[in-house]
Formats: sequence, structure tokens, C-alpha cells
Amino acid sequence: MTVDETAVEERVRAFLARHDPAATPPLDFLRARFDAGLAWVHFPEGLGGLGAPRELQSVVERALTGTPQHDVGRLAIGLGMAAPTILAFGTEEQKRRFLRPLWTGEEVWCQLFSEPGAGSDLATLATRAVRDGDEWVVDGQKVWTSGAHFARWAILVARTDPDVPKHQGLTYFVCDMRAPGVEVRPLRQITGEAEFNEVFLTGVRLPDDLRLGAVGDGWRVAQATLMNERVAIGGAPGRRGGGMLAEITETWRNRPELRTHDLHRRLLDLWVEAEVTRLAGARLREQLAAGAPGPEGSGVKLAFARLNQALSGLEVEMRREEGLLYDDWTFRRSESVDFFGRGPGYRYLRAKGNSIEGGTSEILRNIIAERVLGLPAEPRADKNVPWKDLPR
Amino acid sequence: MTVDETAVEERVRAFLARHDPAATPPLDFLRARFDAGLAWVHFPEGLGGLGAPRELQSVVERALTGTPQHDVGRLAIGLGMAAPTILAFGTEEQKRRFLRPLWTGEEVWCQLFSEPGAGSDLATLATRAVRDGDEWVVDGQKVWTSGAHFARWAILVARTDPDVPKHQGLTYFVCDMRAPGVEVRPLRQITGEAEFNEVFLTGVRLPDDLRLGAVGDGWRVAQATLMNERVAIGGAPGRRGGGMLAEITETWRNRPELRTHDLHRRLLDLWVEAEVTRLAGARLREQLAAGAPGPEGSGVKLAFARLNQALSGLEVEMRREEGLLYDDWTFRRSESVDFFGRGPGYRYLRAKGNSIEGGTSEILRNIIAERVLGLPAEPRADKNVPWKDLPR
Amino acid sequence: MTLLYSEVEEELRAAVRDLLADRCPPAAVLAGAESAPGRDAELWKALARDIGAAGLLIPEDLGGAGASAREAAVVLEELGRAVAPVPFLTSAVMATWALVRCGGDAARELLGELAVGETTAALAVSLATSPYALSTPPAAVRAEAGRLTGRVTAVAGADAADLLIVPASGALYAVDAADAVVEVVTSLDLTRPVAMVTFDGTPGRPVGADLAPLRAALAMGAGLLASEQLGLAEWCLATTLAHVKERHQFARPIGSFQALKHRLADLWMEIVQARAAARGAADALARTPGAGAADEGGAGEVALAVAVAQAWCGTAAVHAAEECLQLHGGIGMTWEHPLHLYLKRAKADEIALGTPGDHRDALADLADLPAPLPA
Amino acid sequence: MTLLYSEVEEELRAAVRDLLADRCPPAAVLAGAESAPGRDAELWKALARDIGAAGLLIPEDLGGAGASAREAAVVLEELGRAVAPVPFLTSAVMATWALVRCGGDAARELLGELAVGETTAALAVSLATSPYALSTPPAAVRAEAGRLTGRVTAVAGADAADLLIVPASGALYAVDAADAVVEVVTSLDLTRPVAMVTFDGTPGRPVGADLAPLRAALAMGAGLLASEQLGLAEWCLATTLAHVKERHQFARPIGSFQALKHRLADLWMEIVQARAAARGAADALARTPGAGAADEGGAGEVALAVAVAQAWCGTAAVHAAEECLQLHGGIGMTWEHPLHLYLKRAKADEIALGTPGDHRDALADLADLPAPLPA
Repeated sequence: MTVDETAVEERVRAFLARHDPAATPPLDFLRARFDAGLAWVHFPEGLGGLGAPRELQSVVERALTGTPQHDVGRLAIGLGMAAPTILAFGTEEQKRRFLRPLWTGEEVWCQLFSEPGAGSDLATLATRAVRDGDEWVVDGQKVWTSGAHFARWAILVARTDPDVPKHQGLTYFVCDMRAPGVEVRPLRQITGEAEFNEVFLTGVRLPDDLRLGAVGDGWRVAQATLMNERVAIGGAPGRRGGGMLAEITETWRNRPELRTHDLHRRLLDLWVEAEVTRLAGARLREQLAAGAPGPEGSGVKLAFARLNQALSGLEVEMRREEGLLYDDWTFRRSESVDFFGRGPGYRYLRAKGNSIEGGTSEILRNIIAERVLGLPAEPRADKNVPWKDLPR
Repeated sequence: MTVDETAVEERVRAFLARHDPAATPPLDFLRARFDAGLAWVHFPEGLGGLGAPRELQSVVERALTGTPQHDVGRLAIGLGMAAPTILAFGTEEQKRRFLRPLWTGEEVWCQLFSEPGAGSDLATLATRAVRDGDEWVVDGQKVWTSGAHFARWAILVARTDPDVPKHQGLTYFVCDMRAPGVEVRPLRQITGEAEFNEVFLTGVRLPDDLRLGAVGDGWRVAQATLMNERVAIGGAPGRRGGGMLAEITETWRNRPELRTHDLHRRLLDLWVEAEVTRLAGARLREQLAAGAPGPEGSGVKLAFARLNQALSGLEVEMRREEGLLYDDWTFRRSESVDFFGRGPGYRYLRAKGNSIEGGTSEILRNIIAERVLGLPAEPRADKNVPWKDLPR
Repeated sequence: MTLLYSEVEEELRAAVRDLLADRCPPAAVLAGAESAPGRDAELWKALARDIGAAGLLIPEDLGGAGASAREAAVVLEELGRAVAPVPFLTSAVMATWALVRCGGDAARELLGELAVGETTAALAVSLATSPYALSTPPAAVRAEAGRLTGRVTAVAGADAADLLIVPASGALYAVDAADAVVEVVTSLDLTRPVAMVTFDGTPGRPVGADLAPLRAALAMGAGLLASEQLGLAEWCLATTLAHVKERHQFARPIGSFQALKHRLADLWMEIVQARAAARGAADALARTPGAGAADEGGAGEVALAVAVAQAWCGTAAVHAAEECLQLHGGIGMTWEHPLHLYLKRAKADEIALGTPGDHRDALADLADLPAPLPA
Repeated sequence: MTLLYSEVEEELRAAVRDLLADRCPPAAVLAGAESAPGRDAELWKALARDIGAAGLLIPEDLGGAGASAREAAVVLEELGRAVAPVPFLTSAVMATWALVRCGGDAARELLGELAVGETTAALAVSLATSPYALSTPPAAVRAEAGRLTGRVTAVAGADAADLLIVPASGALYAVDAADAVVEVVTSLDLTRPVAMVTFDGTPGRPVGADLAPLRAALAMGAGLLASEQLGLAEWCLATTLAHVKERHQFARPIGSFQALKHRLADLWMEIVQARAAARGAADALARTPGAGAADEGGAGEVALAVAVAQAWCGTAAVHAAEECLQLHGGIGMTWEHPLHLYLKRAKADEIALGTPGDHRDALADLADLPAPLPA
């Protein structure tokens, strides 16, 4: 382990010697960093990594502080979801084609999973992909797609066989967002803005080499994506008192006139809950340092949603008269998301999405109960029924 | 309404003129009160009542304060469960035979419903009753029977047909607790004492005229009993600040050195919850004044259990060093129950039963969801299967 | 005392509900939320005049209905159920009750105009004012020789008001809204936005010699707000129930999943308790001594009933709206579905007229649960 | 810092767990709970001597293992999981740590005896003592010319102790338990009953000149109690899971009902958080400055980690035990099932060494969340 850490440090030194961050154009710097294996050290050599243990990434990040960086907010889906899925299920060609521009930010990714009729029950989705020679023709409607209006590529799950049970008839694709028939419409949220989109797919033709994994294996591929998503949402390393807690504690410290004993007890309760959740996340990351995310990540995501909602709700109440106000209801697109930005009203409303996006808290509890605790599944009506015969 | 109230007052006056409470032996006084229709005014004339609206009972109670009373604690099952069931489903002969000594306390009742294998799923019970001429022969094991060791009669549900689905094969009986084959064993609880019993029934012979309702109709009869039980547990009229709240608020007021802000906020929260629960119970009683208890009563019972547990738990914590102590672990029978009696440790432990006895809180939530809110039932595996073929 | 609804109350409810169903369906409220936030003047006219809601709390000899807080509470239940953008609470309850408690000819004359719905009024105090914070009167506005100067923030209903009742220098003044500057502020609650009201040497007529009527109006407002919160919570529960019975996932209506059923059962119970508490407050307020009298016997009972209702119903309404959103899943996060209007109203209502915490604090005295001794 | 378990820690856990599985199954604990409440001398001997648990926190040069709070925490997890009636927390953690922090020859000599399990000790303070309440030292016992007089109530582990470490007149004394009167009191916790300890001119040897070692011992005790609570909660969850998978109602295992599944998922998460918090406290305590030094750098971090762990784990253990009881239904209410031993221990642990509320209070300072200004 010590050898590896030294090796990584040595690599960074050598890279910096060849590429002066102050003198190299940012995109060139990022491309060179990828080629030096310093993008994500746990990826294989040649694909932006060194085949090193995942936890050594922090060594790289520390050493490259202050150098040109990509925009993590804009690239979140690419980095957190598409990349690990492509790495796990893509062909060599796909890995070489997609991973580099994904990481450098030259190509932004979005996600085409949820549909109006398939939310918690994602596997029931209805978007069809029909084979036509070397191509697939895709028709359907997707929703909750952030960044669709500036994304170059999407990860897409579509139904390729309606005659088998729902989990078996799905296939996973990379969707070309510039292909004809892709229409993106902003979807306004309760915050007033449109952070997400609806995406209508009409006769979209995708070559078969954009398929990820085998035909009919889309559910398994999608599961890998979703596990990574939940870890990405809930598992980000946090500092003590950070995140949503930072906002409310700053208000508390700077505004003594707002303090009451009632609020004090509730704030102390939530502060403790935030701290034990942070510790649980840190412990989970220690466990995962070498491995892939498992269902346990669902727990931290669940706790994170609960906390964000409780803290932002308490903050609105605490601010009293200011809590009655809102910054701006204008309907506009948001280019990036900051759960902890803007005013308390925005944070309160936006946090409501935390228990829905990336798997509702109800679905996560099911996952924990069945996959972590081994509790028996409920009787199911949809297990062995062809998708086309399911009641909806 | 005013006429009825006046009429009741007049009845009470006339009754008292004929029976001086100071000069009449208590049992004679109670018998005479029953015969005067002043036992439960909403019961029919001749059966202890006047056919008056239920809410006028309070007029009687007020007017007869200080006169000889029966022991409500000891008679709770008879008064709260057996009596309304006998009234609704009994033959004329059964009503005349049982109601008077039940009310006067000459005959105590207990309940033989739950079994070790049939708790929440009461309808799956296994105690068999087999017809033999004019008699039924009963074999099985019942549990959670309070007062079985001094009860004269029991209400009993037994399976008379194992070949039909579980709800259809049950029949309701009055069980003679003095019959040969009835064996009562004390069941020790976590409080240390034995408030309940296990009852073993071995070849117990009951004449058919102890059957209540039709053969196979036992589930419907039992439902009436259970609705009444829940109202009896949760719906007792309370004064503001009474019940479990009285204990903890007394401690709070008299022991300023125990007070902290943390405890204060939690006590205020629970005080509010207790008060709105009391008001909800009062409103329910107003609604029920003329009618029979419906599934709504389950809600008050649910809230009552939650409150008792939260309040008694807070009290143990609040008392600190005293909370580490207990009054007495001796294994002994308790002749009556007082949820609010003894020390804080006893109250805390006893209150744990409140969300189990008389329908677990989980079952009550099911009842509310399905019968009050009209939510669809879950898929069921046991609906149309003969009882004998059910998995256990 | 009864916690049930009388026949007269049920008739009033039916009239209000019919009107709202006809003129104020959720889609219309949503459409108006940005174009004319919080104001549907036609609807208010119909409610105030045709149904006579404006004069409910005004004595009959002044042209009102001489009804009580119980009837006003029923109207508020329906308005909450519809998140209706009308100034009933601010004008017909709070401003009206202040004037009723003022007594005196000036107040009586104004009540005559309010009773028939000719005039709409608002109390010029922040909606976030707690009824318990008024031992020191608000010093935002000064009165000198009949001229008022100062600024009040977060005033609800001011944009719809012709008349402002203004606490200034320890007394109450009536001000023509046209003489003041009323600026509506971007508000969390799209159906009852708040405004900043500025007085700059604005003429005001004295209507009350002290602030006792203001305190009474805040207590009446807080107590009846519980009924608005109840109606709001009931809509949220009913809408959620309809959704979970309809929406299928995993080849079943999601309302057949036990975890959801149990949560909805608990929410139902919370609302059952809210109904009892809101009715308790309305009934207690209906039985208070009439206008003009100070804190005589029974006032503690009223204050307790109001504090209990507010401590419970504010939280219950927010909880109902939050569960409604969560159980609608992604649909609940869209602007298109009206439930966000309820969430925003519920959250603003939680702050309005004392937070649940303020009301619990008040109970420390009212229920004799004294605070810890100072360390 | 790591929140994981090291290999050495896992080996220690396995040894303790094997011993307990063999010598201290729940049925045996239940059987002993009334006949010899809180005492299994043979088990303690095996744990203390054979496994060396008594000397874990004692430096190697005094015959101990020179291990840290991290290892002691692992032992406590296992003891909590078994509600084992042994005085590890009271003797090997609290009394031992007080002596370690005393330093000095008298203390070192006693530590030598404790290290090999020859002697068992207890701190003569109430188990309900909060580590934050000691700014004013306990005045229950007076020391005059080496003679102690006074009474201490609710002392845990006193019945099993040969040696009492007694705070008296601002210093610490060692007293032979045989010279004091130790009366076990009927206790809520059947597996760690408390006793009343009376001194009446009892001879005591001075071992510490002030109460700083006592404060350190209470903080160490509180921080490691979180691991006992963790183990206890884990047993409750595991036992509940086994039960709901086995018990059938409605022709299904009750663990297949979604409402129960969701509750158990939430409970599991609460325990995941408890584990992280307990490990955090143990790790922070393991990295504190050694004996004798006062509050140098890092003390705030340790205090914070202890307060967080106690604020969370005390409640989590009670919650786990209460859910365990509820989901066992009637079976859980019977004396025959051992789960009540866990409920009683969890509830007593909630009071022990500061309630969760006390620890949250401490966080007001430690996390810079100041209390409201006095009114």
C-alpha cells in the first residue's frame, strides 16, 4: 500500500513536470492528466487510471489542487453513473471512445431511465427499441432528465422484448442526443425552475454498437448504474457540520434573536443525526475503498434525504418572517444544481426531491430490507407475467 | 333530548327514593339498579337499560356518585366486551341469564381468543370444537387471558370446521370456566407479575345453548367484540392532563431539580399530543353517542398506546437515578390492572403491552387503512384456502 | 361544548364548497398564482357578499350575520381545502375582529362597510407575529397628530385591502390603503403573498385606544388558522389517497403496499387529532366574552385551546403536504400538479401567527409545566 | 483514524464471543437474573483472566495488555450483545481508567492487581452521574484523616467489587469493599443492578489528589458505553430479524410485510449510524493523551465524539429493544423470552453516565450551537 501511494505521488510529480498547469490550456491539461492515468486511479491503465486502489484518488486530488479541473456538477451523471457502467459492461472500443471526453468534460452525459409510468417500478418501462438490421429504432418518453439540453450522450434503457417478464426484456444503450427524433422539453419544478427535462424519442435510430451489454441484459446493467448513483448522491465525503447543516448553523450563530429553546433542541437533535450520518458515510467509504458499491449505500442516501429535508424545513421555520419570502419563481433552466444554494425556501423545496430522485426512500427501504437484511419478498403479481400482459 | 334527560333524572330520583344507598346491602343495591334500567341506559328495558341514548349514561353516573359501585377493573371484559356481544348476538334466554350477574359483578368474565400461533392473525386459531349431540367438545390452548383464575365465564372462539377458509370455520361460545378440562396457568410478564394466564382446554364439554350466534359465524361475532374492546381501551373519557400524563406532570411540578430544557420540550410535545388525543376521543364519543363503535375507534387506541409508551419512557429517563430502580420483581398474580399505578419502571414496562393487547398497532393501522381509508388489501395467500391447508 | 359540526355549519360549508368547486378549482388557482398571486377579486366578491362570509363575525345590528368563530372556522376549512386566494382570514377574521373588539363609533361604522363586503381590510402587522410577542407592542409605525410614519413588513392581505388597521404608538388607526404604499413581495406562499406597507405621514383615524383588540385579533386569527390548516391537510390526504389507489407500480395500486398504508393510517390519525383540536379552539373562541371586555374568566381556557390547536395543526398540515408530495413521487415535484401550492401554504402557515414552538412555549404557563430553573 | 475493526480487534471479539456463547447464553442470564442478579463470578474470572480483558487498558509494565479504548469497545459490544452480567465496564474500564489517570505508586500497585484479574474494582459514584455534572464534585462522602463517611446510591458493579475507588472531599481514595456496607437494590436492570454503598469511618488510602481522574473515567465510561449499547441493539435487530422470518401470520412470514420491512430498514440504518458513532468515540478515546496529562489538544475532539456517540447510541439501543419487543408481539411481553433483559439494560443505559439530552446539551458548547439568550 505504501509503495502504491509513493508510486502515485511519483506519477503526479512526473506529470506536473511535463505539464505546467499555469502554462497549459485547461482542456489540454485535462486530456494529458487522463492520459497519464491520473483521472481515476482505480480505472485500468490506458483508460484514465493506474489500476490502483480507489482510495489513492485522494492522493492525486490533493497533489493537483489548484490545477485546471472539470466541472463536477455538469459532469455528475457521466462521472458517477455512465463511466462505471461503461467500464463494467462496455466493449474495449466503447471504453476507448467514451471515457476520455466524458472525463475531460468535452462530452456531457445524461440519463434516460425514468418514464411517466415507470418510476419506482423502473423495470416496467415502456420505451421500445426495435431492431432494424444493424440499427435499433427507439420510441418512447423519458422524464427527470437533467442536462438533456446540453448533453452529447445519454445512457438509455429500453424494452426490446415485450413478450417476456419485465426484467428480462430490457436492453441498455448509449443514446446519441443529436440523433434526429430526440426532442428535449424543460420540465418545471416546484422550485419554479426547470432543472430537469422531458425527453421524447420518436423513431430515433441508434447503431447496434451503441448497445451496452447483451440484448435482454439491460436490467442487470441498469442496476450497476443505480448503485453507483445512490453512492454518488449519499456518499460524498463531507466535513463535519457541512452541507445543509452549514446553512442553518450559520444562521443560528449569527442571529441570536432567532433562537428559542424549541429550535435549539431540534437543531441539536439534527446536528447529532447529521454527524452520525457523516460518520456512517465515512465508514462506508472505508469499507468500499477497494470494492464496488453494494446495497448498503442505499442507507446513507436515505439518511441524507431525511436530513436535508428536516434541516431545510427547520431553517424556514427558524427564519420566521424571512421564511415567508422566496427569491425568485421565474421559469428558467438551471444549468447546474446546488442543493445547498440560493435561499432557505429554495433549499426546502429542492430537498423534497432528495427522497425521490435516484430511487425513492420507499424503494431504498425495500432494497435494504431484502438485500441487506434478507427479509422475504412480498408476494408478487408481476414476476412471471409477460410485460405486455401486466395491469397498469 | 331534553325530555329524555329529564326522564332519566326522574328515574334515578324514583330509584333512590326506593333504595337508600346507605341502608341497602351493596349487591342488593346493584341488582335493584339493574332492574331499574339504570345499569346501562342504552340497553333495552328489562336488560338493565331504558333504550335511551348512550350519552345519557353520564347523567346516571353523576346522579349515583357515592352509591355502591361494581369493580370496573375486575369486570372490564364482561362489561366492555362480553355484554355488548351477548346483547347483539345472544338469544333472549342468554341475555336474561348472563347480563344481570355480569353487570352486578356476581359473575366475572374472561376472554379466550388469542393462541400462541394466532395473535394478529386471530382467524387462524386452532382450538377445535367438535359437535357431539347437544354438546361441543373443545380442545386447544388459549393465551393472554386476564382474570381466568377467578372468572366464572369466558367468551371463546373455536374452530368448528377446518375444511373451509379460515374466517368461515369459526364459532363463538360462552365457555364455562368451571367445566372439567379447563386448566388455568399463570403467565409471567416482563413486569415480573402474572396479570394474564394460559388456559388449556382438554375435552371441555359445552352444551349447545352456550353457543353465541350461528355455527360458522364466529368471526363476525368476534369482530363486534374486538371493536368494543378497542373503544374500551382507547376511548375511556379522560380529563385533561389525566392518565399517564398525570404521573409525569406531577413529578415535573414537584421536582424542579429534575427539569432540563431537553425534557421540557419533549414533555410539552407529549402534553400537546395527549390533549389532542383526548379531544379526538371526546369527539369520537360524541359521534358514537347514538351508534355502535366503528373502525375509527382503532385510531384512538393506537394513539393511546403510543402516548402511554412515550410518556412512561420519558418519565423513567427524567427520574434519572430513581429510574434505575424497580419496586418489586416478585412473581405473583395481579388481581387487577392499573396502567398508571406502581412505580415508573412498572408503568414503562406495562405500557409496552398497550400496543399489543386488543389488536397490535400494526393490525389497527391495517384496519384504518382498509376500512376507513378504503385502501386496497394486499395480495392474500390465505383467502380461499381451507384452514387445514394453510402454511404455518 | 361540542366538537361536532351543527347542521347550520354543514349548510354553510356546502355553500362555500360549491362556490369554490365552481370558481376556484386547483388548476385555476395555479394559473393565477403567478399572474395575480393571492388575488381572485371576483371570487372574493362572491364569497364575501353572496355567501355573506365577510360579515360572519360582525354583529347583526351592524349588518353582519352575528355568527361565531365556529362558523368562520368552517369557512376556513373549505378555503384551506382549496388554497383559495381570498382575504377571508386577513379581512373577515383578523381585521374584523380587531374592529369588533375596538367598539366605538368609528370602528362600528367601518364594520358596517365590512359586513356587506364593500370594504376589505387588513391588519398592518407581519403575518409572522406571534400572539405571545405583543407584551411589547410593535414599534414599527409612529403616530403623530393623526399622521402615521413607518414601515411594516410581511403583511398578508394588504394587496387586497381598501382599509388598513394599523397599530401605531400604542393605539389602532384606520388608514385608507390608497394612502399607503403597498408593495407585494415574492413570497413562498403563492396563494397568500405578503407585502411591505409603508406609511409616510399618511393620515389615519383612531379606532382603538390601546392594543388589546389587536391581541384579541391575533388570538382569533391563530385559533382559526388551525381550521385552515385542517382543511389543507384534509385535501392533501384525500388527494394522496386518490393517487395511491389509481397509480400502479409493480402491477398493483401503490396504495396496496403496507408501508404506505401504515403511513397513511398514521397521517389520518394525526388529522383526526387536528380536527378535534381545531374544533376545540373554534368552540372555545365562540364561547369567549364579547367585544370590549378584557381578560375575564375563561380566557385561560381559550388561550389554552388556541395554543393546543396551533401547536398541533401547523405541524400536521406541513406533514400532510410533505407526505402528499412524497407519495406522488416525481409527479409531486412538478409545477404542473397543484399540490405544491398546498405545501407552500402549509409551510407559510406554520410561521404565521406564532410557530408551533411558540404555542408550545405558551403552554408551559397555560398547562402549568414550568420551564427549568435558570442554571 | 479508522472506523473499521482491525484484525486484532476481530480476534479479540471472536474470543469473547466464543466464551459468551459457551458460558452465558440468554437462558442462563435469565435464570441467574433473580437468583444472583448481575453476577456471574465464574464467567468474569474467565473473561478477566483467561482472555485478559481485565488488563486491557492497563499499561504493559503493570502487567496489563497496554491496549486502547478501541479494544475495550469491542469487548463491550460483545458483552452488550449477551447482556452479560460481568463488571467489565465498571471495573476494567471506569475504575481502572481512574487509577490509570491517577498515576502514582498507590494507584500503580492496585493496577497490577487489577491487571491479572485478582482484584475487581468499582467507582463509588452513582451510575446516573453525568460527566458534565462534575464541575461541582459529588459531596456525598467526606474524608477526614484517612477515614471516609457518607453514602453513595445507585453504584453499579459494587456488589462484585473487592475494591472501591471513592471520591471524597475532592480527592480519590481506595477502600476495601469488605470495610464498606454494600446493599444491592431492586433494580430495573436485572443484569447490572445498582447498590447503595455506605461508609462509616471506613479506612481509605489516598490514590488521587483531585477529581480529574474521575472525570476522565466518566468520559471513558460514557464513550465506551456506546459500544455496549451498539452490541445490545445489534442483538435486538438480529433476534427480531430471525423472529419475523420464522413467525407466520396470514400464511406468510411476518417479515414479508412491507410496513415491518421498512421499519426494520430504518432501524438497521439507525444501528449503522450507531456503529459509526461508537467507533468514532472509541477511536477518539484511543488517541487521547495518556494518563496524568490534563486537557491538552484534542480533548475537545474527544469530548465531542463521546457526546455524539452517547446522544445517538443511548436512544438507538432503547429503540432497538422496543422494536424487538413490539415485533415479537405477545411473546415479547413474557418473562420467558430473554429480550426483556435487553430492554431493561437499554433503558438503564440511557440514564447511565448522562442521558442523551445531557450529551446533546454538551454539544451546544462543543459544536458551537449556543443556547438562546436569557429572556
